[in-house]
Amino acid sequence: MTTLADPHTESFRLSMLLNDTRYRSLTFQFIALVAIIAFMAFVGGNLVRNLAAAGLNISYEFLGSQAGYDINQRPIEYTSQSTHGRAALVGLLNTLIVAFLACITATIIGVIAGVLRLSNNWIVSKLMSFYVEIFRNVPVLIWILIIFSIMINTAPAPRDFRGDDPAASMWLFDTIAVTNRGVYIPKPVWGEGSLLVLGVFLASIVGIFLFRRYARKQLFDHGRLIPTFWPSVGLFFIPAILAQLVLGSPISLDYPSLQGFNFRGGITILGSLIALWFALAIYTGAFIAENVRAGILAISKGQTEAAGALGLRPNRIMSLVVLPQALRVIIPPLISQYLNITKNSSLAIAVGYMDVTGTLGGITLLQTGRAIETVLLLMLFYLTISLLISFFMNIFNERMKLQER
Amino acid sequence: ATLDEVKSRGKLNCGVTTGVPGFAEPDASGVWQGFDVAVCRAVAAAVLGDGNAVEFVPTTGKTRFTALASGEIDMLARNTTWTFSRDVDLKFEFTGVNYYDGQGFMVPKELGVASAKDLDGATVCIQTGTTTELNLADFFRSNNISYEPVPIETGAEAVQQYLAGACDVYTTDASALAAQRANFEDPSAHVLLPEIVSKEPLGPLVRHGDNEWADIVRWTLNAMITAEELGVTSVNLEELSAGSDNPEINRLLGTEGDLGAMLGLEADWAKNALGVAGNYGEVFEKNIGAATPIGLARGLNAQWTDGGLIYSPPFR
Amino acid sequence: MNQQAQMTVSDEVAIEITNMNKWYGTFHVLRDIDLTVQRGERIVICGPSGSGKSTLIRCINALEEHQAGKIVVDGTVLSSDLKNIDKIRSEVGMCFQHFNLFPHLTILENCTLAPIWVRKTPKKEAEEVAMHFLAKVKIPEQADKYPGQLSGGQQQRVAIARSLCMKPRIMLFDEPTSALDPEMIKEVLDTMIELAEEGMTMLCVTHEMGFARQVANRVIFMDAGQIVEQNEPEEFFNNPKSDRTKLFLSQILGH
Amino acid sequence: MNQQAQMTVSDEVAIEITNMNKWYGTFHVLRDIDLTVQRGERIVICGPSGSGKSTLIRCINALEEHQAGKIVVDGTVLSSDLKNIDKIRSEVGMCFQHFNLFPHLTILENCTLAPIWVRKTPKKEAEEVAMHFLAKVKIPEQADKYPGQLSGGQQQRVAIARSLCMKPRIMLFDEPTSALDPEMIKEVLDTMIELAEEGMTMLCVTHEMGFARQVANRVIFMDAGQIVEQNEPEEFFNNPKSDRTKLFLSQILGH
Amino acid sequence: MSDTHAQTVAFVRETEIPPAPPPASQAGAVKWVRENLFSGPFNTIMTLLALYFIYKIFMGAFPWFANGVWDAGSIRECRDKVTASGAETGACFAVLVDRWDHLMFGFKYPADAYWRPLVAFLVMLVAIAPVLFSKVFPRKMLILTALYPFLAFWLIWGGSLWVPLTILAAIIVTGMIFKFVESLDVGARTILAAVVGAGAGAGLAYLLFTGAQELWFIAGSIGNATILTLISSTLFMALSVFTYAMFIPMGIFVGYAIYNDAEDGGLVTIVTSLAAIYVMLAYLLGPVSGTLNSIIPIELQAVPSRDMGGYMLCMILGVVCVSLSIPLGIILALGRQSNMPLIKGVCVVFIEFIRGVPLITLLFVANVMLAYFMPPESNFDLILRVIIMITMFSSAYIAEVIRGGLAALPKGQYEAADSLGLNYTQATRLIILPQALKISIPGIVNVAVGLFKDTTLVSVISMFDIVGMIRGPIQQSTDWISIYWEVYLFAALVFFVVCYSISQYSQWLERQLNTSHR
Ligand SMILES: Nc1ncnc2c1ncn2[C@@H]1O[C@H](COP(=O)(O)OP(=O)(O)OP(=O)(O)O)[C@@H](O)[C@H]1O
Ligand SMILES: Nc1ncnc2c1ncn2[C@@H]1O[C@H](COP(=O)(O)OP(=O)(O)OP(=O)(O)O)[C@@H](O)[C@H]1O
Ligand SMILES: NC(=O)CC[C@H](N)C(=O)O
Ligand SMILES: [Mg+2]
Ligand SMILES: [Mg+2]
Repeated sequence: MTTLADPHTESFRLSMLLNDTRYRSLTFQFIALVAIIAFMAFVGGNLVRNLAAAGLNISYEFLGSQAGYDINQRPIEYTSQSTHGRAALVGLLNTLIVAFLACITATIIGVIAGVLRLSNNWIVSKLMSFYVEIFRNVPVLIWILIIFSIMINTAPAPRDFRGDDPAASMWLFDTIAVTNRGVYIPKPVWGEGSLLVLGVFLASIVGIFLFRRYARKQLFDHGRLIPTFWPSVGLFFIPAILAQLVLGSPISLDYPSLQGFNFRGGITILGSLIALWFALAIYTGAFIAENVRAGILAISKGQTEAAGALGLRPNRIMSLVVLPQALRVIIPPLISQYLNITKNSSLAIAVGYMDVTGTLGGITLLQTGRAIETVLLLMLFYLTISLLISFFMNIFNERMKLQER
Repeated sequence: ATLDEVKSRGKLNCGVTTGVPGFAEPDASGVWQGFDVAVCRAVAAAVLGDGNAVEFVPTTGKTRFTALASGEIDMLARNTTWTFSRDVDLKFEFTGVNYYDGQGFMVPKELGVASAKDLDGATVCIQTGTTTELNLADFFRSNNISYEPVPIETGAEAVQQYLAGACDVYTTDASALAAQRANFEDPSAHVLLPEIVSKEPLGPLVRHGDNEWADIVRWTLNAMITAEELGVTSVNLEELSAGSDNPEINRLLGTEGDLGAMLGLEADWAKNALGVAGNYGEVFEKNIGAATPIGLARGLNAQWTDGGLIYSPPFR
Repeated sequence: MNQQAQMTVSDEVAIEITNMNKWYGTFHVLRDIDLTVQRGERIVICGPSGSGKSTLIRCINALEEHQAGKIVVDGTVLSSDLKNIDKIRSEVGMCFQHFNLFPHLTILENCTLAPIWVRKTPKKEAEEVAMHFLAKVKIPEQADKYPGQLSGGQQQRVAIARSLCMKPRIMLFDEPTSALDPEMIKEVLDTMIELAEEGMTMLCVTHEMGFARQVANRVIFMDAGQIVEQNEPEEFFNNPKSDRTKLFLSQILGH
Repeated sequence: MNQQAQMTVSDEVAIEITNMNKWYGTFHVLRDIDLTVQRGERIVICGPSGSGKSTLIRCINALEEHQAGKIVVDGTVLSSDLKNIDKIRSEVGMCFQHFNLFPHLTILENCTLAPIWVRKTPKKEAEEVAMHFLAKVKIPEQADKYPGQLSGGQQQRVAIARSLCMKPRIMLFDEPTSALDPEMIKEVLDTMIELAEEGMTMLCVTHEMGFARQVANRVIFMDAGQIVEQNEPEEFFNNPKSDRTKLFLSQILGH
Repeated sequence: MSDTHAQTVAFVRETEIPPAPPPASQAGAVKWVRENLFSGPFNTIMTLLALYFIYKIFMGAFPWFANGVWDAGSIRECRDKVTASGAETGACFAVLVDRWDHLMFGFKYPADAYWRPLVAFLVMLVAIAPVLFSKVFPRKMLILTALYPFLAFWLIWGGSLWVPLTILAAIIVTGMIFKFVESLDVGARTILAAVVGAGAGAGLAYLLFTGAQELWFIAGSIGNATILTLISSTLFMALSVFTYAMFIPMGIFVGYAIYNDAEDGGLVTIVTSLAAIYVMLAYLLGPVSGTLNSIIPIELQAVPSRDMGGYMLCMILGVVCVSLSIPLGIILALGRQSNMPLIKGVCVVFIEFIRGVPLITLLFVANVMLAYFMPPESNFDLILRVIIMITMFSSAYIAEVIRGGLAALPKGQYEAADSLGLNYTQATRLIILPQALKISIPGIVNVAVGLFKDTTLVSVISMFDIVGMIRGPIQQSTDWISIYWEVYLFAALVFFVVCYSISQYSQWLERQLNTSHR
């Protein structure tokens, strides 16, 4: 529909509100506005009445009161004496932790599976499509439960490590313990001089970047191709290890060991975290694999052929021509998969991982009975994360847009 | 009012647990059985005259209060502890106590733990959203020992994890511990620690604000208790309801006075309620008593006349 | 036609194909192809759709492998040896029907990509060369734009420039104008004619008979995977020998 | 040219545009357009790309709004009143460069849709009318096919028939042949000529000069949003007055 | 050879070379294996790894499957049987046999009524076929599709057949009224429009008036203790005043709008039909179906929503919510495409909000919050509230899919419709939506699959869908305590079968659309 400005001023008639393109949309919007207000009146009135009948009110004061319950994964200081607000914060951090871990793992799994699915090795590509189809077509909740059940029922309990002839033993020279409560890994202990080692390590990472820049500059300026992969790997490990040795091992490791009921020492990765993390990663990995495959397939065969005809080698075709283009196709859906991971991490409550749905939306809700308040707050948390992620995605898309006429 | 709604619906919506043997559990044919279930049935019988006119709504520790608050269920009979904040802050109305309980701990015998104070560093399975969760935090803090909580949604999952060794200890109401242990392959391999770390008076509850309805639930429970005290059993119920020489029995069973009418029910409301499964003692023995695999002793839950705490206000 | 005489054809052999056969699965696409191209020759290949023209020239720079027979390009035998393939590809430029420019790179980057990474030319030098060839195809001012911002004709000229930047001794064209609007066809043909005048060895699949008459030394007619007829353009158009060719020409010139 | 005399031009006014101006944002697309079209007149509009030809005819049936000036179509002032717009649209048929047939409907359904839903003609009657016009554009046998199954020329003829089914008194054509292959252009032009002979008022944006000479009463030349020149075809082509027109004609006739 | 060519250019082949069979290395299984499995060291390693992996999985799973026990009453009995047979591992598939009904229908659905959801399911396959395979099945079958909801409702929930029949009749009567009003001549329609307009105007005014009162009430109950409450209270007060000011003009205006539209008739017909169906459903439905039922009782045992469970519940939720969310999604998508800022804004906010939060939180809303927003006496059962929330959830996603379809339509289609004089509704209904929906079907199907999988989340709010069934009654029962592999694999399997078939269908459809579009 178009709107036309009529130069001839005619007197206003009521029917113009309906028939005149200039006013029509205003009319509709006005009616919509009134309808929205009426809806609000209806819903709000009910809410007020119901709350009054139940003798409740809406208040967020409970966030400041003592929570009284314990949380088993505390990225920040928290005891049962802390407030509900702090419990919510702990939960939020736990959500972010599992989402972050799962995003990274899912990306790795997805990229590998997606690329392998395009492999010309029949059996490998079939295996990968098998993986993708199996995982995509079964609810993530079932995967979470299956993986959690497997963990609980097949991994050894700490008590199996006990005794003279234990039923289970630790891995990797007694440094890692895999139990059905979680995985215990060594924790670095920062001794005297460890800052120096850390500094060397960071410096060598910077070094890798500089080296790569230098290599590229050599190619561009003098046409000399310097291999970068192995030197980078070397730079990554050798200086830090050398520093560690020279300085007499300032960074030592605290190994987990069985003491009392549980392993102590080291870092504990809770079983519920592992199950959730793994399930989300492997489930979403299947979707990412599809995105990756689609992204690579979206780069027409012509591009590869053209690059080949110019004499580029397959690995360069991949890195210079196909990947830069495929990434544009892959990244937007990839980011919405990250969003999905974050949202699906709310299924944590099925395995008792204390994410924000578990603390704020779970125990806090139950102990305080503040259903409306907590659910709203919970939605606000997720909404904020989602909007932030989509905001960055939009910026990215703008940046990456191909120039067109 | 809730009473009218229930009547017009022809069914009582009663919230129960998703499954604690002996307290509430659907049997293989899907019929709910148990100690808490009996209360629901009694109320249904009192109100509607039919102990089967109940819609059992299984709730977890998590969903029970919202279900009640939102009106999805008319009453909750789900081993729920009567606490100050639930009564006052959450705006519920506890209508009595049908089981006096306390929080206990269960550990595998092979761990060789003798006291809850030895549990330093243990991993504890616990149902979220319960009083036990809060008690546990308090208990360990006041004894200055540490623990790892494993929060779990339902009792069954807790058992599963406990049996798989994912936690060393399982804690909840001692009655539930006993009930669940009875189901184990080898119950004797698990011990209940001697400590009872809290008071857990469990009872049915309804929403705040509908006193008529609360009265019905309260007095149905009281009727069951009084009936035991007065010796009214399912066996002699018919006979006694023809009239007896004990005026309180007569008032209870509606042959004398108009207690039923005061509640807005039929005169034989209590008779109907008792007709479903008998009096408190009978229900106890049938579901969780010494003769059942669960084998709970009456203990605190004996009539006051037998030195217990079970005590009903008079029907007068 | 007069130009044709001026263009030089040496008697060095640029491409020699003997008895080449190719199958797709069990489908016999190319049958017993024999073809010798002298350095500086300009050959137009025509024939009905599906006759194997594209396949033939794609075999020459090893975009497709052949299963029997021998292809020698500039003295290098085309085998499955990667070194040989690389060598041949760096001597043979190819220009596709759909240009296949790299949309994520600017025109200049499109042109310098291969020289830098394959020939290891320093960037500066590669850019100079690129600008030279872009000037030659008359679009130096577009150097910093992206392919998506150019018209089809301009894109095809960039594609030609891109190939030229590798300084190939032989250029292959696969229907370079058939994806273009009529006005743009002219731009591209002009560029190709210019190239031809400079003595580039060219194999060109095209149905532009004007182009064939103007620059080709030889027109090759293919059908059903074989070379049916080849001749000088004048002869070919005016005196087709085979019936198949006659039929084809009547269709193509008629419309 | 002889036919031209036979076609009748009444002195009723069909379209009157006075002092019309239009902007896209701040871009002044149409400037001070004055144009009067008599009933039965056949006007060809030509001009370089971007000169505002399409915009002009799209303003006439209110597909675009204009910001100043007055457009009167068949006595109805084009205002922002929906009723007026509806009235004008039912009197003005439009035929697009890309046909814009509805691909999910058969040819017959395409033609009967508007009569049934807008004019509330009974279906049977609408189908009879539609078949009549389809016969007129010589494709009655395609009635039950879908647009996707027809060639471009056939599609454009269906588009014309679809407009005619609404029995418009004025037809607007926006480059109706420019998306077509040469062979198909003729089919469509023939149909348009036939229409013209029946005395339909027509405004046609086209660069088909043959068509202009054969049927137009008047040729309008637009540039940069203005009507630069208008004249009878003969005069226009042989004696262009303005330099701009001369330049344009030299290009268009040259190629 | 080379020389001859260069000089004697003319070459004419006189004979046709017969096509030869490809060389041996180009065909056969050997070639396939060499090319696809062992074409290089890397490939060979990959193949061997893959084979090893498959071997491991197979060796792990096969004995377990093969030694499975299908007949046992409890997990202990089952384990005993496995050990008795001398096997090391073995599955207890007996749980599936034992609890089959529970897994499929939940533990409360009456056993003698199991045939009803089954029939409903089978009929659904028939009813949905003409939608999914529009080319194969005759259009007439769409009638069945339209009737299906009524049939399915009756079969699954039971009760009197007359209820769905009366609703159906009401809908048909409404359609007839619609046609009738449309066919009236302008004079009669103007009169009708005047009457309907007056009625609708008055009704609306009344609604708004109560709304205004309600707003005032809200404002009053917020209080003004803090700055925040003060602001919101003032806001509601302002809204209330606004509504008080508006209710009469709005009533008059809407009444007038209906009257004014008499000539065209769109509004009159719609409002009349809406009024008619409201009256029929609100006042006639109960008595009429009751009377009919007392005359000719056709009744199935009524099953309350609470008793739905198992896989059936997932199916019900999936099918109902997807079908409901398509119309809603269309409206949202159109709203989001609208050039009216307010309407567009509302749609955008709604869609983005829903897409930004996890389904679980929406289920929490259904579980704990929605009841507070409903009138105090209304009694929505949980399943209904869940259906509302899931429908909202999927409609936001479907709206985005349809928006893609709308955006994919060339602008020319809109313009052609405009230039033919079709109005917005006509153009949308006849031109735009049919095409946009067709393009969107694969996307919608994908949303449907996702949603169907998400129905398992209802177990989190303790509904007994198949997962809830497993986690609740089955794993908790004395007999089957802590069984997990068998039941979870079974649940995975039933979902896989359905989701995989649907996604294969959607891929097939995508290919179809790709080829059939020219
Ligand atoms: N990858 C492939 N697999 C199987 N057959 C193919 C393949 N590529 C081409 N063909 C077949 O090989 C034959 C020759 O194809 P080619 O592209 O060389 O023909 P062409 O002469 O270039 O035709 P056009 O003028 O249409 O481009 C055709 O019949 C084609 O169908
Ligand atoms: N929606 C729009 N917004 C802004 N500018 C526009 C829009 N549509 C057209 N224009 C500009 O208005 C000018 C006139 O466009 P118009 O389509 O009328 O030209 P034309 O004479 O029909 O050209 P052509 O022969 O290419 O169709 C052009 O410069 C065009 O870029
Ligand atoms: N274990 C339970 O579900 C109940 C625990 C405890 N009695 C409570 O009410 O919180
Ligand atoms: Mg080809
Ligand atoms: Mg135009």
